[in-house]
Amino acid sequence: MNVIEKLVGSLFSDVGVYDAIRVTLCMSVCSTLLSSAIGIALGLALERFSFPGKRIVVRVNRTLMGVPPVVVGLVVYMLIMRRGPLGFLGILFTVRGMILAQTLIITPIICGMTYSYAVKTAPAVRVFARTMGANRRQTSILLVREMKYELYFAMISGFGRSISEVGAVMLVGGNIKGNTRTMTTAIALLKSQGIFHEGLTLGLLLLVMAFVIQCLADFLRREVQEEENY
Amino acid sequence: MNVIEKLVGSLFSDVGVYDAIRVTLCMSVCSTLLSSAIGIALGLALERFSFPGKRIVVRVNRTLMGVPPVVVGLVVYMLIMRRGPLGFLGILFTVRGMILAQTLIITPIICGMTYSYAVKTAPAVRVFARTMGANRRQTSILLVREMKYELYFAMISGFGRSISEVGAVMLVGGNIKGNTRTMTTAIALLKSQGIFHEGLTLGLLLLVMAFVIQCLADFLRREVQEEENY
Amino acid sequence: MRTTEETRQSFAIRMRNVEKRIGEFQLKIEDLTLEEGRIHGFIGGNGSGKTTAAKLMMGILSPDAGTIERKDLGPRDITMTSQRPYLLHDTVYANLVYPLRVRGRKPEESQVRALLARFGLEDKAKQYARSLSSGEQQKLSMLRALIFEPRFLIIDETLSNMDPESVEQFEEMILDIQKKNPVTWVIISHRLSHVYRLCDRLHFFSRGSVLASGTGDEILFKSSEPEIRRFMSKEMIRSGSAES
Amino acid sequence: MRTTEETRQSFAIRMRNVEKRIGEFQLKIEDLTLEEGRIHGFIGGNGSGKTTAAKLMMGILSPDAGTIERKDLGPRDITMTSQRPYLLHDTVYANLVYPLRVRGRKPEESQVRALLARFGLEDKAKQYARSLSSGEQQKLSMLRALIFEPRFLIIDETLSNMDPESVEQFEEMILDIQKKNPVTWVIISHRLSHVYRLCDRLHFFSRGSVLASGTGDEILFKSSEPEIRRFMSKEMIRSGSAES
Amino acid sequence: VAAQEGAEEKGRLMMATTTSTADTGLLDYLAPLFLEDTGWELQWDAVGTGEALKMGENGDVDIVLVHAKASEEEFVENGFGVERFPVMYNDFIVVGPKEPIAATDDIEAVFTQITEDQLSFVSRGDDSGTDKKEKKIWAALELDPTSNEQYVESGQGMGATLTMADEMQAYCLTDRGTFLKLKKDADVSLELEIVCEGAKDLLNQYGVIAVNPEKYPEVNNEAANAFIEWICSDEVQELIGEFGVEEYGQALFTPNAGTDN
Ligand SMILES: Nc1ncnc2c1ncn2[C@@H]1O[C@H](COP(=O)(O)OP(=O)(O)OP(=O)(O)O)[C@@H](O)[C@H]1O
Ligand SMILES: Nc1ncnc2c1ncn2[C@@H]1O[C@H](COP(=O)(O)OP(=O)(O)OP(=O)(O)O)[C@@H](O)[C@H]1O
Ligand SMILES: [Mg+2]
Ligand SMILES: [Mg+2]
Repeated sequence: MNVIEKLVGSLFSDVGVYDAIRVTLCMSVCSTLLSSAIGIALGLALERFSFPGKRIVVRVNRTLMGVPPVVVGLVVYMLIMRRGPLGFLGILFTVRGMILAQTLIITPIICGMTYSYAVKTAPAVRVFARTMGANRRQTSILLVREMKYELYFAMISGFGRSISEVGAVMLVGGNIKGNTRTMTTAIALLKSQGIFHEGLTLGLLLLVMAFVIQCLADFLRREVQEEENY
Repeated sequence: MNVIEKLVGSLFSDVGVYDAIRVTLCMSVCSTLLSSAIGIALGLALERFSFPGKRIVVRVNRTLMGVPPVVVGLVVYMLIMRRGPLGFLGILFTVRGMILAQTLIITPIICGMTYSYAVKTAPAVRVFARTMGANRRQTSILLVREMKYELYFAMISGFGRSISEVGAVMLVGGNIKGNTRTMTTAIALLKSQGIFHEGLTLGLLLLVMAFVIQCLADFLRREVQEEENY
Repeated sequence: MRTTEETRQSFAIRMRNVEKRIGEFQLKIEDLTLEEGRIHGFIGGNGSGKTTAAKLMMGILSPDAGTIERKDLGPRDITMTSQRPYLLHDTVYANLVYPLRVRGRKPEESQVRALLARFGLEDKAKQYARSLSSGEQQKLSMLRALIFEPRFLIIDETLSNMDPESVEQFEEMILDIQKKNPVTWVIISHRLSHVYRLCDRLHFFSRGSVLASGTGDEILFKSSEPEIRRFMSKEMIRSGSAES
Repeated sequence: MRTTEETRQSFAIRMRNVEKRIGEFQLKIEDLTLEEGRIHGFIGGNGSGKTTAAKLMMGILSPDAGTIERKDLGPRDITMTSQRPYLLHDTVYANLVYPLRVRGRKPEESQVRALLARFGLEDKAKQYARSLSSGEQQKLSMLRALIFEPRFLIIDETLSNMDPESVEQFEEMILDIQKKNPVTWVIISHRLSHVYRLCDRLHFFSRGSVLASGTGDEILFKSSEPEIRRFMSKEMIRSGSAES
Repeated sequence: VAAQEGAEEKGRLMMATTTSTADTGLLDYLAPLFLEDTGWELQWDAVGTGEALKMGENGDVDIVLVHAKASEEEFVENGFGVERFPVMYNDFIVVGPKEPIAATDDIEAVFTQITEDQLSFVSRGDDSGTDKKEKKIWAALELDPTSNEQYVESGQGMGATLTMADEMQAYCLTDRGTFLKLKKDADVSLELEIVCEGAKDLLNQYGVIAVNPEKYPEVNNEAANAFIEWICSDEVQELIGEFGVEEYGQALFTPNAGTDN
């Protein structure tokens, strides 16, 4: 461990790269899983239930897919700062605070994508589930299974967003070296020091990591050959 | 015009809000349209053609969906700086440079979403198009038409990303007041000055704008009632 | 005010004054009673409302007005095969055992394989279900509905793309079930000869309502309704178990 | 080494030593010649390769080996209606005129409406196509194939969910076209009586190859193949234009 | 004469500068005057010191205004800049909670106490002018700040670092201008107080350098020279000295063109 740490660390200026990798992974995986759980549930629920103002909710959701991270960062900051309503949690400048902010950013994305897929898929699945005598829970599970390719893609998109995010994480995490510094905030720091090449190298490392994680995830998924007979 | 300018401007500290709104709109609409054109074409082509290493390309595409904006910012900066290979264009610290950076960020997103939709939709459409005697161009047009709901969603997602982006725009545009300052970079500036409430207000204004634009876009789309008979 | 008929034969599903509007189409069923343990045939022109009525019975659609009584039939006791079978994005086997899974029953591998073999699908257990040929898809859809022994089944044109041998096999299977442990069937089909052979009662749909109900002979041969007579004239029906 | 038959009657499509493997399934057609201006019927069990052969003819699939000759047939002259009709996410009208659009031809509104009216779809021009009933969807699919007057058509089980009246209407339409301006047809169907009545030649598929080709009588009544005889025994066929 | 020149607009002067000049509003205050006096429109990109110098090195800006004397001199030595002109200074102060450090002018005592008592301290850690100054003090005291577990590096600009220090109730080395500006304008009002000011050798000297036109012929050297001449002029120096007095009760910057720290 120590050897790798030294090796990776030595490639870069003193920004604490090794810790940044650890923090980045922890944060993006946690927030992706969290917001997948919430986003998929919300997306399916949004498709499932009709209520007045639903169209507005759908549009608000889509709008929130493009909420500027720095705005989310500000909101979370003001919630969890010492004098804020959630100040007692003491999660400002911690990875947990960063996960919270990221979850708020990514959840609308996963929710929106889930909804947009479900609108196409769910009616047929629901009719089928009814004919098979599935109860509500089983119907939801079935729907998720039938949309697994799409939901996986939504999760990958969320993960991409989470690993690349910098605005909210910088504000809420504080970019504290060895603690809440992520690869992206480290890149931003290198950039502000005018050390562009190292920033780029670190960016490349981030992309390679994201690629590898995705390959692993792809590997874990069982793929069925899906040629249809029209 | 002047009245609105004064009114909006007066709400905020001297960050040049009115110009920032103009720049934000121009930049995000242009880059969304550009990357939609490129991303959709690439996504469809990726689905259409088989070649060795295609799976890798698909994964690289997905990885690039999560490329950190600040990295793209660095790359574009190094391309278009005076000494860079594209320095002769003289688009550093201009809105055009920002559009270039944004297009690079958003295109993979739209391409990836298009591809993932096309994989599901295209085989059946292509078989159908063949039976109807459609040529290549007509088949592509048909495919786009059949995926219009999904592609619209991809464009909305791209727009969301483009309107909320800050890292690349800041670096390439330089956050020059009245010139290349966008709403997000203005928010970042206000944030760094500790003026959080104005940052939030401006963020809200941005979201409202995004919402309105989306409603307009929704309005322009003709929607058919799409209840199927299973 | 019960009639003798009703006392003798209890119903499985009864629709009373049911109305349902979908787009321009209006379904209006004053009284449609499906007796328990019988095979009912729904016939009638395209777009006459057969599938809509079936969906109402299944609870897939809910009526705008009227009542639908289901006697002793919970959601787990009824099933319907669709005119466009929905197959899971999975293997044939996974599709077939799905209703068992829903009921928490463990499929017996050997039994399932025997069932597949009986309909010529033995080599296809692991094939992606949606790559089956049209007739094979319908067979799978039928087997999936039959595997959990439901007490009320609606078969919505699910034999239409099967070859004559398979159709006969399924007909035998249906009659077999009726001999051993009668359940209630609704068979929607345009193949009048099959319907005539299989069904205890026929219900003729026309423009959103049930024009006539009765035995096969009553409807197909003795009806005085001009519409039914015209409908009938287009298809030859073999009565009894004649061989060609 | 031309036979008299071949000289007299030119072919529209000829498949020679065609092989195609899809998953476990192997299609192998030594010689399948479809004469021009004739109605050909493809019959055979489910999964015997009828649809696969049709897709090869259409160029939707390409063969692993062998040759498929299409005489004077460009991609705009041929069409196929699918066993699972693909309907555009659009109105009935838009679906119907799509092939005209493709050919840069302007649809004549009144003519299109007349066509719809002939098959009872007059009120449905503006309906979302995928909300049609199963038989209506097939009708739309048929009309869409016929509207641009193709010279080679494959009808893959597209009459299976239609009511007897509509089936007869389409049969009449087909025979009508053949009288006026003969084109080449392939009709894939499991309704042997219709196939027998319509087709000039039948091709019997079995396990991926063409077991026999010939006239209706040759195949259905005079064949000595045990498989064909068994197949036939399940369905009664009315020959000629008998009325019930 | 100046007013007449202002009638025609000549073009833009692109400046890379540190966040402090922008965040305090000094440039917003000067730019319109500069346009009026000379006809050049001043535009700036406020970034980290390193980034600002990098942009100068790449020839992407016409002029830099930063505060990191050693780096600036290196910049000129390497031929990227023409000449360094001192413009103004403000001073560094240590801010933090009133307890346990009592207000003093002895920076060495403050830093020693922070390390020995393991008090919270937020360092910028971004190699900026302020950061370099801080590192220099630790080095002079032969103290290892990282031995203090409460010592964190924020890797961000001065404004963000101050906000963090306030939130964490930590000590922080800052330039006076940014602190005053934040103390007054931030809507989460800073609780931090000045605990050390007036120590000698805590001056924060700003220098302005035109990017070398011999290296980059494309740069707007004419405007850059005009700016240097303008900002070093007595009138403008006076204006700088007045900036902020009304709002903050004291000047944010002390003009000192011609001299140096
Ligand atoms: N969403 C809808 N909007 C408008 N009309 C609809 C909709 N859904 C169904 N219909 C119409 O309702 C009518 C009845 O449909 P239904 O599926 O019940 O017919 P069917 O008797 O099953 O016909 P088929 O024998 O062709 O399957 C059809 O004419 C159909 O076009
Ligand atoms: N992608 C695939 N993978 C494996 N097997 C396949 C695939 N596609 C088709 N098959 C098999 O090929 C066989 C031939 O299919 P085809 O659709 O040609 O049959 P068909 O004669 O049209 O039958 P039907 O009358 O049921 O429509 C079927 O047994 C089918 O299961
Ligand atoms: Mg129906
Ligand atoms: Mg077939």
